[in-house]
Amino acid sequence: MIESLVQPGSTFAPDIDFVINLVGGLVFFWGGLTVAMFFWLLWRYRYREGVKALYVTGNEPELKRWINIPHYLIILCDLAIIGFAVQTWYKVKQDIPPVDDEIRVVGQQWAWTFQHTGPDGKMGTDDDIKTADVLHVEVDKTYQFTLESRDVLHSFSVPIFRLKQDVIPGREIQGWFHPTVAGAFDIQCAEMCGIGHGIMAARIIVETPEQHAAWLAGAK
Amino acid sequence: MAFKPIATTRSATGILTAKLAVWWLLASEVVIFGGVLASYIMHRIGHPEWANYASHTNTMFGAINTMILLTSSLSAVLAHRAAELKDGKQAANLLLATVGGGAAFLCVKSIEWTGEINHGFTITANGFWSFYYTAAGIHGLHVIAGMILMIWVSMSARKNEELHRVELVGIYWHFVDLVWIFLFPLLYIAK
Amino acid sequence: MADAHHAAHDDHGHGEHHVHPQSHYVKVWGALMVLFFISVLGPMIGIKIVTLITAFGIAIVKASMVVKYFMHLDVEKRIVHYFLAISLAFMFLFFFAVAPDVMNHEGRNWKNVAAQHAVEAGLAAGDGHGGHGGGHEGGEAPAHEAGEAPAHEGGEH
Amino acid sequence: MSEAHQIDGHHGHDAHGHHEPTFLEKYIFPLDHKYIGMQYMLTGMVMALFGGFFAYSFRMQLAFPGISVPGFGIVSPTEYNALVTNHGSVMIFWVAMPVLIAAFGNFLIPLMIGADDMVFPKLNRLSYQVFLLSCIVLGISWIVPGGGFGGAWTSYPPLSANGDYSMTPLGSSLWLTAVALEFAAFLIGGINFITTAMNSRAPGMKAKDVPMTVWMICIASIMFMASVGPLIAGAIMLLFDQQLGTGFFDWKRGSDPVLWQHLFWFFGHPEVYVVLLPATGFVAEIITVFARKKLFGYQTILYTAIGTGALSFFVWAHHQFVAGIDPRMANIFTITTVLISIPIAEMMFLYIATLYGGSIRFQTPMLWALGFIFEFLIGGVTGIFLGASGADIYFHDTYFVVAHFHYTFFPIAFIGTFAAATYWFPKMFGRMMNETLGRIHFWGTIIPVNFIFIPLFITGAAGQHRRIYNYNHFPDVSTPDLQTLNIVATVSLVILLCFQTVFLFNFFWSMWRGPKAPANPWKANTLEWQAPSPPPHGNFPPDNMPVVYRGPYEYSVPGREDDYWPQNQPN
Repeated sequence: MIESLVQPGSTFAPDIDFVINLVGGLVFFWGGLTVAMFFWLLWRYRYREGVKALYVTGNEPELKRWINIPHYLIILCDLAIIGFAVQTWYKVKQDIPPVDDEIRVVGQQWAWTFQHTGPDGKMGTDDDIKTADVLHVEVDKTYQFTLESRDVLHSFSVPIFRLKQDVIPGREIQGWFHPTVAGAFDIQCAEMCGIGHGIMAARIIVETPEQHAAWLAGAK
Repeated sequence: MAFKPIATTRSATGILTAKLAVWWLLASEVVIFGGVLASYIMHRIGHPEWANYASHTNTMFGAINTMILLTSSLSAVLAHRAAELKDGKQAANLLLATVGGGAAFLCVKSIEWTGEINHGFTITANGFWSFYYTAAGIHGLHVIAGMILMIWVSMSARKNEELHRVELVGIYWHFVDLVWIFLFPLLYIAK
Repeated sequence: MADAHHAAHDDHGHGEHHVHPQSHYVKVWGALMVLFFISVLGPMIGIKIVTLITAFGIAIVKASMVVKYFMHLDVEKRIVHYFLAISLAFMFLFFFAVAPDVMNHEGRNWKNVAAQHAVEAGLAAGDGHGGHGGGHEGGEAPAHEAGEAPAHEGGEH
Repeated sequence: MSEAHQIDGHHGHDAHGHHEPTFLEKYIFPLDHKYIGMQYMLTGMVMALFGGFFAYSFRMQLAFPGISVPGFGIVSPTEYNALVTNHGSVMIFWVAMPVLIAAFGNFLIPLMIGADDMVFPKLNRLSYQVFLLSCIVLGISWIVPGGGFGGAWTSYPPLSANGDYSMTPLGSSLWLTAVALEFAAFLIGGINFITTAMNSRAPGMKAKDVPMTVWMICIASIMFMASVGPLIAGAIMLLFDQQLGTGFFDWKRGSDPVLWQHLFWFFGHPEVYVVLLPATGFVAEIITVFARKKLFGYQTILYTAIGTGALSFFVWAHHQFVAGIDPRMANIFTITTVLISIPIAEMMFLYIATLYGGSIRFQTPMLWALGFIFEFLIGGVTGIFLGASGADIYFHDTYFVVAHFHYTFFPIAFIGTFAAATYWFPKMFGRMMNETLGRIHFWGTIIPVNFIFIPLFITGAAGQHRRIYNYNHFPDVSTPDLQTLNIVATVSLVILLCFQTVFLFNFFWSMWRGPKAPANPWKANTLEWQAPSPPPHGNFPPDNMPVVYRGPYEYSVPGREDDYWPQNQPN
């Protein structure tokens, strides 16, 4: 569903898309069945002259079965959804795999500042490259990011990566991503942060190794 | 004024309607104070440095106030007893004694706060003092509300009317006391 | 009206419950006062665990005595117990679900740097200021330090 | 209406030794629960007009960025934020709550349990007055210098706590004060509702004989009371942060903005069910009457409602999955959140099962009740995407969320209200509403509402985030296709709003000019229909208060000539 609207651009995007599709499939099946049943009952038991309604209390086992069996099946579906959702969550948010590079993201009203490690690959050294509103990363490399805020809550959201994490002032929050598609994509702020919330945009530029090297050379 | 719905005189649960309402009121107060105190305790445990700030609270004032409130609870429950014995006059007097306890509590509180504010421990000094004034302030508002209610109840009780209200306002007052029983160690003793 | 009320009250509220003598309540009050003095004296021993027990253990004992003997919850209908207990239980739920985020200053993939700074600065300043008036500065100072520290750090990189 | 009232007015009054109340006593400062209920309803309707106008203004801006919106003018970013924030808070706190719980709760609880009034009429009046005050304070917050509060209805600090960040120092404090007053009003009202329903039931009315609506409003009131405390405490703390300069949520002084999120959502999530449950109660009454069927599994529905209510206290942090809480906690909240589908799905199944074997009449109230079930099903199932933490990472704070909760709140706050209003209108005003206009209004509402929110599911899935006044800065999501969807949504909203005039006309015209209603026009069992229409002060003759002999849903009992069996009929 989602893939046709926004292409998956990171290693965990397919996992998230899978959970969405799984929930979507189950929901479509059960929702469709319920709605079909609902309209069939409305049509079948519409008012007709001289036909009296049945007196049913809801305790008749042969009727309750029609509620209980789907209900147990729905509990099973729930368990499946919980299982896959938690597994994906663990992969995206809890576990950080071995990383190749680091970036530091600072949000403030209403701009993003990105700090790249620069040629030496180490954060906090002199050759760090700071950019405003443009983030340069290399395709097929695992990045660990650290989020900070100067003032209010922001949210670092990269739809193409299926990544979203709120930025909280006073906290350092870490996460990771691994881009798989080269190109330029949106970064949005997804948490109300004041008047300029609507203009707090940035771009993430996923580069091939050659492009990235060229950018590094040019930025120095 | 005399209008009282039939609904009010019914009692399907076996609990007097007004008393049931007081219990519900207290249940909702539990979550209000619970919210403040839970937030306070989280910060207090997470911030060991608050022990330094808390060391400037005056345990003596807190202790005097605890004694005052405990004693006023006694007079409140004795007022309830008098009301059960249909002695409206004594109930009214005991209620006024309880009001006196509340007034004494507020006096001690204002002396204490004046001293603390003069030493620079205002509500904005730091997180501990913010919680100190907020929690005690909300409690203080309940004390004031209780005093007003008790004066009102004592006026009708003196005429031997609406004696059941003596118990109701008493239950509320004991709750106010109860909150202080927890505020005292939280704000004064744990240092 | 008042009489009709009182009758209803007696029937339902305290039908089986006789009026206690005055001395009963005075005894309860006496016990509360004794407990109160223990809770004030407890911290003077200076052992932390004793302080906690005398402060909060006794607060709970006192509270239950007030609830039982003064508010007469012991003769109240069951349902009242239930809804008071539920309110209280929700507060414990709230505390234990929120504490991992707010009470802790570090967790999986996050660190509350500002709070950690406030703790360090507060402890450092608190040791230096024993005096009554000095405590105020001890309170103000870390506020500024903590406020500037993360911003400063951000600028440095 | 007033003549009918005066004619019937004799019964109740002599018992209380009352003189005929003056206009002021009757309509402005009433003690009668029915008039207090109507005050709540009319106030809620006025606030709904504001909420609808706000929605219209910012939707126009989204569909046609930069145009001068007819009736509003050019929407600046500040105004956009204020419109979005106040649309949310008005619709939840000042429309759904007063209309669903306070208005119908006040009107229905005493009538349905066979009592003459609320147990505390004066507290009841006070509750409305505090509520009215909160409306006024909120109204003032819109026009103070700096403009209305624009920090979203969740009001997260530090944005809300500090005027330097929000740039609406006055607006945010007034907004917060209004919310706190509103909570106080509903605490007072809620205690009254619960106590009335617990203590003042008619003789013979056991727990299983209580109509579902009364149960639902009571469960909702209890949930509201148990959840709102921390937020009242939090509101005081936030107000101090704004006005006194304390640092309860100030990270610079070592406190934690996340605490507010917890205080807010500990209330905020149960609040969803607080407004949902009364609406499901109305639906239960209506589908049984119009299908001439007993409710399928009365007890099970009751248990599912209690189960939903209880479980809703354990799920709040799903609003905060990506908001900076510890990721390990998210797993626990995913489990509880997905599990809440168990009781609520069971409830919907039982409602649908109630239709089985019925004799369904599609009159306006029934259309609304069925519309509720259909729309709420869509809202319910799309919630699973957001409760599953793995999927929520993507959907959080997109228009998908907006579409989801409007698919729940619209059925609750509007479809539920229309169902109840059309169903109980004859009882409220003693006159019938026009059926044709009712149907026009129904179809004119139910079709556009889907065309508003289905496009928003798609724009959200495509990555458009909430609360952004113009997507021009985000090249990936400002494509012509998505803009077309936004225009479809906005045009549908305008159509929907236009059709509401049909309802307003029908409502007020029928109030004075509609045909006189009999006491029991729908042939229903519950006690309110056994009183005259409209019921006099005191509802039932004081010397002949109803006594209850059976449950509320005994329709089409075999062996009886009538297909209904009022609760107070001995045989």
